[in-house]
Amino acid sequence: SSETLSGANQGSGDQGGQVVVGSADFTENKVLAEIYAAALRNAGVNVTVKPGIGARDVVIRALQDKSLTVVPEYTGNLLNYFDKTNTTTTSDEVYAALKSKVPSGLAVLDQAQAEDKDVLVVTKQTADSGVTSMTELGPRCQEFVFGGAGEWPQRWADKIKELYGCTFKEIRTTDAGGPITVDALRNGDVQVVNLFTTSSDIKANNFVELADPKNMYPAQHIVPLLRADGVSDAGKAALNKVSAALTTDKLAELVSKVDVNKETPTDVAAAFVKDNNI
Amino acid sequence: MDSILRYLGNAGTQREILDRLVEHVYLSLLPVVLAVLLAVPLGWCTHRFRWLRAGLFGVANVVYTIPSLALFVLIPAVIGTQILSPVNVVAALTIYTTALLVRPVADALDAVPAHVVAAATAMGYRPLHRLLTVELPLAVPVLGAGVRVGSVSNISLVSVGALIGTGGLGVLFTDGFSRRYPAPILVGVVLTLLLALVVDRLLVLVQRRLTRWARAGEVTGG
Amino acid sequence: MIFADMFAWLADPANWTGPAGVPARVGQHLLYCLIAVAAASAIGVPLGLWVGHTGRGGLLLVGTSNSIRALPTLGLVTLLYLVAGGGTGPVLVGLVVLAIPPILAGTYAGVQDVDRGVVDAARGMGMTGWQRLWQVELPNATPLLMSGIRSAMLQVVATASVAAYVGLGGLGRPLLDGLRVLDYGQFVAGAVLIALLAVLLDAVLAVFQRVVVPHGLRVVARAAKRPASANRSSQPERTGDAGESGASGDTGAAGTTGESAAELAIMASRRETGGSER
Amino acid sequence: MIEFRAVTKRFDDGTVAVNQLDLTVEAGIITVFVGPSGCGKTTSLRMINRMVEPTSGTILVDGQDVRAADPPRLRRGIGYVIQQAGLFPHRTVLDNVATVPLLSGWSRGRARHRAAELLELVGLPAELGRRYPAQLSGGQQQRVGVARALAADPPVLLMDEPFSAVDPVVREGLQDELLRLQDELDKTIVFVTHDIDEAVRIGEKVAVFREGGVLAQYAAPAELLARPADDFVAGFVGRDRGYRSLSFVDSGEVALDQVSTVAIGQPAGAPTAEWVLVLDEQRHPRGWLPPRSTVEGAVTEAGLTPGGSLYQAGTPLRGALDAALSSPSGLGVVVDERGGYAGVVTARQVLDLIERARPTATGAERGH
Amino acid sequence: MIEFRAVTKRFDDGTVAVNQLDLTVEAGIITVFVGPSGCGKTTSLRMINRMVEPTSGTILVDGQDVRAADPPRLRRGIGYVIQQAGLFPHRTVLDNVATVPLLSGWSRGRARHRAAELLELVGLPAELGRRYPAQLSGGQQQRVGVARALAADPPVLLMDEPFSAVDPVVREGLQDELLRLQDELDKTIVFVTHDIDEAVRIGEKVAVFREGGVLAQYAAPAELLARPADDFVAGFVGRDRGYRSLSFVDSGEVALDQVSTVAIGQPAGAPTAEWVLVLDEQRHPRGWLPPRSTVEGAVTEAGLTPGGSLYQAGTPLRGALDAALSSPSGLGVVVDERGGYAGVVTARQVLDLIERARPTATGAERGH
Ligand SMILES: Nc1ncnc2c1ncn2[C@@H]1O[C@H](COP(=O)(O)OP(=O)(O)OP(=O)(O)O)[C@@H](O)[C@H]1O
Ligand SMILES: Nc1ncnc2c1ncn2[C@@H]1O[C@H](COP(=O)(O)OP(=O)(O)OP(=O)(O)O)[C@@H](O)[C@H]1O
Ligand SMILES: [Mg+2]
Ligand SMILES: [Mg+2]
Repeated sequence: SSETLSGANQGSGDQGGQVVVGSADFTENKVLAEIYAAALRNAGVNVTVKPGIGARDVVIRALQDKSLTVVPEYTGNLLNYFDKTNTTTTSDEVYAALKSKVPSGLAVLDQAQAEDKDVLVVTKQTADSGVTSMTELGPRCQEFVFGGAGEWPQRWADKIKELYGCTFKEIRTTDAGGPITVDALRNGDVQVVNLFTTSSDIKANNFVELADPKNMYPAQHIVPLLRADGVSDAGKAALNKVSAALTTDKLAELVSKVDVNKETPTDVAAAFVKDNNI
Repeated sequence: MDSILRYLGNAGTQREILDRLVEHVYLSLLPVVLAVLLAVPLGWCTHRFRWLRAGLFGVANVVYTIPSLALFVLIPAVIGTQILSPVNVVAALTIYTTALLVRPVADALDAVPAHVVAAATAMGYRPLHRLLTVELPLAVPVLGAGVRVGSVSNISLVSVGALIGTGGLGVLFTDGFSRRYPAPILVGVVLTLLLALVVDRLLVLVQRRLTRWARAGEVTGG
Repeated sequence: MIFADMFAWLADPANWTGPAGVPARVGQHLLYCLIAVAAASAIGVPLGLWVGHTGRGGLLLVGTSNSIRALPTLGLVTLLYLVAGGGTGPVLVGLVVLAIPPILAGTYAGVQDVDRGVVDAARGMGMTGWQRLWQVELPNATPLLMSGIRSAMLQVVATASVAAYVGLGGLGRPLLDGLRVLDYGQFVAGAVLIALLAVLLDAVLAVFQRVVVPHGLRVVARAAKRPASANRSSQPERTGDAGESGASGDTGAAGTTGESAAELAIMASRRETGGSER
Repeated sequence: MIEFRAVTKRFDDGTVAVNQLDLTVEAGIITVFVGPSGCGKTTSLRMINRMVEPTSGTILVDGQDVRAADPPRLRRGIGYVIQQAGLFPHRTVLDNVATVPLLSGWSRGRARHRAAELLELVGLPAELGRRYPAQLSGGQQQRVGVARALAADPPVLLMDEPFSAVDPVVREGLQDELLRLQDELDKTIVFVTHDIDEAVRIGEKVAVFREGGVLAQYAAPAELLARPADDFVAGFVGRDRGYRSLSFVDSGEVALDQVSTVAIGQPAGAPTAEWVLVLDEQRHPRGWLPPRSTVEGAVTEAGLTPGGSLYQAGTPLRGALDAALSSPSGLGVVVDERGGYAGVVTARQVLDLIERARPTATGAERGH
Repeated sequence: MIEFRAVTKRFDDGTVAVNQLDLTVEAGIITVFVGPSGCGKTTSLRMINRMVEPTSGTILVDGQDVRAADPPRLRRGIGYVIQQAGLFPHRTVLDNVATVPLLSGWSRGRARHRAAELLELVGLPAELGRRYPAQLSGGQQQRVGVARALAADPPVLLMDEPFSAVDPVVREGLQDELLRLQDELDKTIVFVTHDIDEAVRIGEKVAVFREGGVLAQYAAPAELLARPADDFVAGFVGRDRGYRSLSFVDSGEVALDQVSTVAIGQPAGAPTAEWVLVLDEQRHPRGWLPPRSTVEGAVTEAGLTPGGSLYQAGTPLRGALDAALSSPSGLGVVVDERGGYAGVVTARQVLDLIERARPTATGAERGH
């Protein structure tokens, strides 16, 4: 145990005994960050949370310049970030590839079963007109305006053309699965949008997720990304326990508690940690 | 209303709001202090060397046209601070506020009655001494007004920092927006306004203390 | 380095065409700004003229409008967005609110600043209230009024980027999108385009100001700049007579932040209100 | 004719600026309101054109109660000139002057034509019309202010310290100009000043106000200097009032003495026991040769004893006395209208004239 | 003693403000620089304490070239008073006056004590020390300005139109005050004004400048009025110079006449053919009863003919002449130092005295 203690001390490293958990600027990530923080606290680690930082690029820069210690991440996107040329898509391949591509100084822990994938979504009407999968979407893309985050075209425009032969009439920047995107689809400003599988908006609006038979979007399991020397072993163990307890349904429920029931991420996280004895 | 009370009812939320408020205060006011320290020498230069005027005011104008968000993000790239460091916001707002204050400082110094300055010179003041003990105190009414405008607009500008995660109360806006939850936004807006009003009142009080002499004349209608 | 990225981004023809191209973004940005400043002028100028003319409630009104400067545009726009459910309305309202204080203050100060003797003479020669307002107070208020408008325009141009945050276009787009992926080239290009647009609009307004400010007032300004022997002898130890050289160059710049002087005059409220009965 | 009947003005803050003023300003002359600062001169003046409304009492202009008139219309019929001229900085001088005619519905051409005439009348060159007020000197601005007030040819002119912002020399010029104009125009002018010198110089009647807006004395200037109603007025008209009052004592017929004269360039002749006056070709006095002075050759300008002030025959005795007192010879030099030598007077002779002009005061003549 | 030796000041824009000035200001007296606007008076003054540096030439203060001194240190030894007083609005009156002592390193207590003394010296009540300048009248501000300049007891005092911003009555008071102070202090004072009246009233020597910064005449005031060096000076000293020069003619022994007097509250007695002077209990003149006037019962203040100006015995003859000229009876009332009736003079008597005082000008006395 003296080892663990010294490990903890070591881990706190540059942050002066502090582990800083960061999150991107959307609900799910914020909830996950709070869960990590709660778990770490229970493991005796001194934690602060810095939620709502923004895009991945900023978050990772922040990890690298030691502003942050841990962030909840997504395997597929993270892998893609570290290795643009990568083509693997299944859960295990992605996780394996990710572990090997994480730059030195950073590390990922166990991935959770819970997944929050990118998914293309259309309204019920559009679906009823015969678009229920990306394969069906492909030939009709010309009819549709797409809405998604600013970086989507760079990442996926070529890919979707290659796999499904889809070229949208127009690609419009909305936001990363936030209210703007949802409103745009609802108003009919756009017909196809990129959301995330745990989004509570999909059910609430009767939107239809398009199947992705060719696995264009890679697996996106929740995984803690951290500074390798930033967290004690006890802390790491706690984070792994979180991953073990997280399922996709559970995650969707947590998100909905915050987004729909307007509970706070902290409360939701505390309840989760308590319920799962972490 | 209900939703606001519910929102505010949560202890965690209260703590978060308080933290944000404190952050907001120092993010917005520290730059004002720094800017005054910078703007006084700069303003003095434009007052003293009139040919600097066009140039320095021009630069100040251009600085003012740069979107605040851009400065928040560019500053770490330029001065090498950590990307999430509050220093970035402080530095950016310091630049803005300095740009805003240079002119009032110059105007205020210009407005110090020439005969008072001449009298001070004739009594044997050295230039720096004269600046500190005669010209600056007399510039306080105009300068104070500039500081008030600067601090109020800073208090409103800080929230843009929320887009990069360092926005004081502004984080309540992005949070509320992403959750379609007006309560935090409303609370954030109201707190920002209140903060501005309180700070403004305080500045007025400070200014009044420093300018008792200016009101002395009003009593006798001078 | 950053600027090299920026030039690369700007040099890419793909960034210049289509609905997401620079011309379209500039057009959108310009439109928001022009509408907002026009609307704010339509509100602020008559209001400022009126309180300036009657002298009643002026300080109160300008004081109040000054405190709405503290209204964070981002908060206002997101709140309005949620209430109104999207559209350009929220952004425009946010920008109008931003633009009103300087315009109102400039107009009010402009009218208040008119030499008391001049107003008195106008009354004494039998001008009615309206004639005085139109023929004397308004023309004499134009320099400060225009400073107010120019200052409002600068702020609006810089702030109109919030439109992008609520899913609209304009030059905030490259700024926000660049920020999401830390694409400095795109980001800086956005910032520089905004700054350029601001400078350009200010120049246009400066020309407009030359047109609307009566020639006689410019003569006054010039006469004031030419240091009278009294001013001059106040700085006698000054070697090299800087007075003359300074006077020539800064007419352009003078107006732009002249606003500050105008409002400051008000905030400092050195002028006594009241005075003779109107 | 302007009548104040029991006029009182109490401002909202309780200041009584004018207190029970009864005064009749006669038509066709200049009446001056004078008094220390804050004594209600401006307030009294501004009640005439309803820039200020009286608290009680009545003001009649040509028998008409001013309250019956619509203020803007009333004001268009009354010229108003103020200290800083109050010119519109955004209009050319010509358009400034044309303002009231335009307000009264004249055509632009006619108004401008009239304005040009008026500029000439007040002695300004026509080119100035195209300038802006900021391009004029203080004195020129004041003239434009007067021209503007005269533009609609109003029978009444109110002037509130119109010349106090210009320097003494220019000021005297403007006063002369005003007197010359008034000779031509015969307006009813109410002129406010706090300078008693200006008041007695310009006014045919002078109303002296004291603090609290009370009329202290209302009389012709000579009367004011000779018989101040009380200590306040006596103090206000100041020292030298005896001497200054000579400005109002006409010389009548003065029997002039003659002295020996010599022209510049001529030989001085033999030394005498008398002062010799030196004249130039136009017979303008240039200086004196003292008694018993010997001049080699022709008299030149160089060696002369400078003369005193000159007295123009027919003007008030003040000048005659000063000429005598300032002359090194004790002989005041009298000149004709063209400045040519006419004779000399001694101080003693002037005193005799003053004595003769002095009214034999009787009880009946006592001041009010 | 301040010496200007061939001093020229040409400003950067080419204006020659002072041209080859040679002038010696004597120690311990008031020397006045006078001249029209822009003639270089201020510039000359400011070169003494190096607020302006001469283009060429040398200025010596007590034999020391001013260029050898460190300017701030030099200035602390030279008092300076300007038109608008130039008081620091943000400091109390007392602290304003204490400024130079504090600059020179005195302790705060000692400086304040000195300041309080000086306020008393210039005739201001001690309570005023706690006020701010804006709470004082213009005249009081000027006094504070003078006190401040005197604070470090400098041997030299420069005053640049110190009284021109206050109104004429207050101004005269300030001038008297200055003369009284100078009697006590014997400073070397250089006083700039553009008002020739002020110049001759205050100065023991007057330097008249003409445009272009040229010295036109440098003489005692009486000399200046009596013998202007040229037409420019004659024009500048203006009309009335004969009368004004009487300010410099001492009365010597005046044999006073007496008139019948009556005290207020006493019965007037039988009517006579003479004017009767009415006095109050302190024997201060209150007015006249005209010849043959009948007064029922006791004489009251009410019905009197107001008197003329009063002449204080021993002061220059200007006052005596004015008293005679302004008196309704033709008899100038002469009072003693306490204002009590002393006798009467006629204008004729005054003329005799003037005549007697007139120097018999000879060729030798010409010019300056
Ligand atoms: N609008 C006002 N409200 C209150 N008091 C006023 C107002 N206008 C003038 N007064 C006061 O009324 C008195 C008379 O003022 P007025 O301007 O008529 O004096 P004045 O004789 O013209 O003085 P000055 O020579 O200084 O111009 C003063 O005490 C002044 O302070
Ligand atoms: N700093 C300066 N630069 C250029 N010219 C100057 C400067 N100061 C004064 N002058 C000019 O020098 C001349 C003399 O100025 P100065 O102020 O000495 O005149 P003055 O006799 O004091 O006049 P006034 O009675 O108006 O105060 C004027 O023509 C003035 O315009
Ligand atoms: Mg007045
Ligand atoms: Mg001067």
